[in-house]
Amino acid sequence: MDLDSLYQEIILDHYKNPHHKGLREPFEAEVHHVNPTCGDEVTLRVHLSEGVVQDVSYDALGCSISQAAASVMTDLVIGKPVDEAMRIHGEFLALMQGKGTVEPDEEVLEDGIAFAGVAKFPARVKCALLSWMAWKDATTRSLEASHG
Amino acid sequence: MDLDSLYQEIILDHYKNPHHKGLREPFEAEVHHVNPTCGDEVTLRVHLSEGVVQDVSYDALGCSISQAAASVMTDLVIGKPVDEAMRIHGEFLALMQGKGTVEPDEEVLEDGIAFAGVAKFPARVKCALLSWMAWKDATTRSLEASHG
Amino acid sequence: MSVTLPGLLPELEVIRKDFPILERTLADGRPLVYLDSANTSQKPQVVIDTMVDHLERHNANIARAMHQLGAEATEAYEGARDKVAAFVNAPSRNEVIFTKNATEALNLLARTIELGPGDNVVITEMEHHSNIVPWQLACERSGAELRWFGVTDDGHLDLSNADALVDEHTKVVAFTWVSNMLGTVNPVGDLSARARAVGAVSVIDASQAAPQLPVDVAATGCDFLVFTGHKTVGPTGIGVLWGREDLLNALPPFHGGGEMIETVTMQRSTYARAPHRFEAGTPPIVEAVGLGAALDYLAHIGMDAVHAHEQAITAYALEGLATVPGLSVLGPLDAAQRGGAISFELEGVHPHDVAQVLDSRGVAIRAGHHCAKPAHARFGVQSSSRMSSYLYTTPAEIDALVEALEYTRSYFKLG
Amino acid sequence: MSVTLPGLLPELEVIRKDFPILERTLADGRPLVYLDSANTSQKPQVVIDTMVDHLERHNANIARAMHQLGAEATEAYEGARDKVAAFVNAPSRNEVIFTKNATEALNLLARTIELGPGDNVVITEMEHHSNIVPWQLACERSGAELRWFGVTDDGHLDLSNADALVDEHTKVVAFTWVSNMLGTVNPVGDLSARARAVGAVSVIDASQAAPQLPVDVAATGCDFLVFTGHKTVGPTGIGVLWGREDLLNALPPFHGGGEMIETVTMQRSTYARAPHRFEAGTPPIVEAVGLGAALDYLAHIGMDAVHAHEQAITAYALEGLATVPGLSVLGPLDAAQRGGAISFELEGVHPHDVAQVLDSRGVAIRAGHHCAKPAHARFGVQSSSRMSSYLYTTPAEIDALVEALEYTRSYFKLG
Ligand SMILES: Cc1ncc(COP(=O)(O)O)c(C=O)c1O
Ligand SMILES: Cc1ncc(COP(=O)(O)O)c(C=O)c1O
Repeated sequence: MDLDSLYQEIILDHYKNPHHKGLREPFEAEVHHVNPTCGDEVTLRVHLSEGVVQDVSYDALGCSISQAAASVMTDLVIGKPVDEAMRIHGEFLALMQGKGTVEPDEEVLEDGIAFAGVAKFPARVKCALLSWMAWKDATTRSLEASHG
Repeated sequence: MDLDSLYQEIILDHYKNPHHKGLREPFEAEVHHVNPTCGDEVTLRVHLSEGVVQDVSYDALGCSISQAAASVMTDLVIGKPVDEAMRIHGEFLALMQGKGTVEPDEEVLEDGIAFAGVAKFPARVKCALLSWMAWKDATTRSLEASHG
Repeated sequence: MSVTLPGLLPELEVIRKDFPILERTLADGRPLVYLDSANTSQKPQVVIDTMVDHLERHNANIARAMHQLGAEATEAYEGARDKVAAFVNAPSRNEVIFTKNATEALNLLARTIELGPGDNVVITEMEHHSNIVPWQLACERSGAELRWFGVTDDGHLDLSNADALVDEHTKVVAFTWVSNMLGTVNPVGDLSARARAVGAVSVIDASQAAPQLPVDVAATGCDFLVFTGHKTVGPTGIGVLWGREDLLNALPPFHGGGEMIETVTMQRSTYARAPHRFEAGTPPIVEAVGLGAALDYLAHIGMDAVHAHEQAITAYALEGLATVPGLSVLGPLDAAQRGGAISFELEGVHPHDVAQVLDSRGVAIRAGHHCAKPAHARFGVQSSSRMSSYLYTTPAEIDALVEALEYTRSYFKLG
Repeated sequence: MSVTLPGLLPELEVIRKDFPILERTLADGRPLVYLDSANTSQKPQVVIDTMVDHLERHNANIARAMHQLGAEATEAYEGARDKVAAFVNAPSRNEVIFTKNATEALNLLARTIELGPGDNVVITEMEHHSNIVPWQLACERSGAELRWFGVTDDGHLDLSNADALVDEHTKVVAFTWVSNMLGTVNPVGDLSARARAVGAVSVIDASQAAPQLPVDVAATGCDFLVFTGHKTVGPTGIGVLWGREDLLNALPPFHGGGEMIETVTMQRSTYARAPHRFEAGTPPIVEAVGLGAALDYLAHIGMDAVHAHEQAITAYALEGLATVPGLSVLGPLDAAQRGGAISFELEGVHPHDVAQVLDSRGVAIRAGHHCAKPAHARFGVQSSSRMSSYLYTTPAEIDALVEALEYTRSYFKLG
């Protein structure tokens, strides 16, 4: 079992020094997601305006993979138009569900490519996706709220 | 499998010509017992007076074993003092639960000895005991009613 | 081994070799003639071997275990869910819930679908007790009314008063696909549509259908469907509830405990979505794995072929039974209109006695009420004898049955 | 294979040979070091073989089937009930009910014991979710109040306010015998007596105790006790509810369906007495048979010997874990006061990451909340790592764990 393919340096760096951590204002939606099997948790806020992800702030408890994924996710989506951020989400999801067969695109996923190895550890895929799922949920709610 | 040890002539005779069948008055207690696995049913009345089983009347639906057992049972208990009838019941029960190892006493069980072979067919023991259990239940209730 | 009938499984002798128990001999060295498959089916070697391999090499608890064995066990268990989803043609694997048996699946629904005074639940008079008692209890608890379709003299559902029975207050219409007593195949598509038309949910009890017919939940248009593992060549201890995902996620939890939660505090808990919401505690893991192997086995033979075999054997059995004097079959007399369980009466001999004499000849049938007392009451009988075939049944076994019935008549000195 | 400790099972190497999975190698050819037995235990060959023999030779439905196979299957199933009765020292075999798992047994009680506004139910903060959520749901339904014993800093029940908690309005006191997270062994006799004194019923969750300790329901003085088959070297899909016969027969039915009835009409039904009243539908037959073989296996080794082994291994493990820098054990630190599940934290490494690194070395432990979120919350942690041993665990496996923990520290570059 190739531990190093799971625990890439980039992942451990984000784990030790997570980006954009902490809950901030303003936000249109806040969600709380849990991984019921292991108990990892994330509280996440999204602030959208003019079709752009202005901020994503979060508070999370969990393993290195789930913490690093949250950090990388915020790097990837903050400042992006919502539809582009959704596309990035889709690409990350495909990578995670690919069982190690999908080749990640560094142009799109940046530090996210470090998670390619996680896809080979089925039990950890949920860890990597927790904050992404929370982000998608919060974003959908923000959009719903603004559209009425 | 020795079918003939199960279906003794005596049993088939009682099956075809059951004794004391039909519901009669007077009675102090009436019970309805069911064998839930196969659906055999008996409705049974007991008339006691002065410590003696004056009458046992019944209506029953069921297989040859259960019908014949009801018929033989009434022959054995009607006219007997209650405590003697209970002893006979005990003896019949012991025979049925003996898995074929108990030697029946013809003095006590009369035609009941024909059921010795039934004890070797575990699935049929319940058939042989259905009406006896109903009789015991009805008798207990009659006694309680008269004492209480 | 002479008779061949159109529709029989071509490799029947090969198939029989898959079932180790069929080689057994009983008392007096008699070969087993197993005609009690509607009660429980026998298991092919591959199901047993798959379970053994799981227990000997991959056993671990699922979901919660992060180690390699845990991953293997989880994959095996969740893989079985995929197999069930494919077997019933479910739109989503999340719609497949593993239960203990069909009975638990029906109780799950009867406990969680909201009912109140003024509502009604419609069942039928030919249901198995497991599709009657849960609804009786639910109606007692809630004050809802229990109604039912009657049965015609020829063993079909009496739909003449259907419009009056299923009305705007109906919340549930629950019915068997194939009757375990009468063999009747019910119009499940029509009944489901009728339920939908009044805004009620439909529940199909496919316990007898899933072993014998291709099941396609989408095609039936039903909302829920249940079946039980041990009748589909799988192990005991496992059943299936399929339900439409939106409906499942709208139901409250059934049992509380491990695995069905999202989060728990002493004050309150929140619950996972389907399927996990309804799978509290350690599920029947090796049983699900065994069921997966069983459904693979059936799919490999092909449910159309299984069905054709059943029809051929049933037709042959109906013919054979018709030759026995004093024997009358309960339920439809045309094989095309029925499943493979055939209940009958033999005049002058009580069903237990029939079963006993048959058993002495190695022929295993069921006698009693087959957990369908109301259907028996409908025909004025308290019990019956029932033969039921399956994909391993041969025409020669039907001959053995008929012969044993003749012997029964002579043993009890009937004409 | 050098260390020998007082109390270790003398024939440990022979016992290990009974468990085929222990010969498995994992990725990179590493031998399996299975330290997740509190999650589920491994199965000895004799349990697997007994199940196979049942499926290959004696498979039939029970009770209802009158043929020879039916008699054999019924005898095997009811024989397992006798074995369970003997294992827990039950006064009567009728007091033993087979369920799907411990969770179903606890839900059965929470659904059938009558509760109302003004009543209360007392549990503890160290319960498994399966002994919390059913009571939360029951209290929500009935308006009863849920109360709980807290946990002290050293992982024992806080009994200081026991007189206030368990009062004349208490209907149920439900508690675990051995905590699956903290390992704490609770004073089940005292708690049962406390319940009885106020007229409440006591419910012992023996899921972690039954694998490890001699269980004697009469000696504990409790009213109900549950455990689960897969933790006592038996299969999944089977659990046990033991209850006092008079109490069981006073409870209403749980699930409705086949086998639990006395008689059924469309209008109403009446119900059988315990145990059948609570065993609706085809029960887990081969699973009960497997559990019977499992309990025979444990009885053959002797539960006192199993317990002594557990104590020896646990003491050795506590010593070993104490040598790992930054590691802190949750729960009692004295082996004599605890069971064999040891949860711990390793400073600077999240439990999932601990489990992952250990798994790469073949050491299987559990990480997460172990279905005991409130107990974790009590200690201000969200999850932990847990090693749990059983009768096949060797001191060398504990050494491998400790070594793998050292490796984990170095992998994550901790001092
Ligand atoms: C203390 C305790 N109670 C209850 C359970 C539930 O057992 P099961 O999941 O087999 O129902 C477990 C194990 O998971 C346990 O450790
Ligand atoms: C039509 C029907 N429904 C429900 C059941 C109940 O199945 P189980 O006993 O496996 O729960 C059966 C079989 O016993 C059946 O034939």
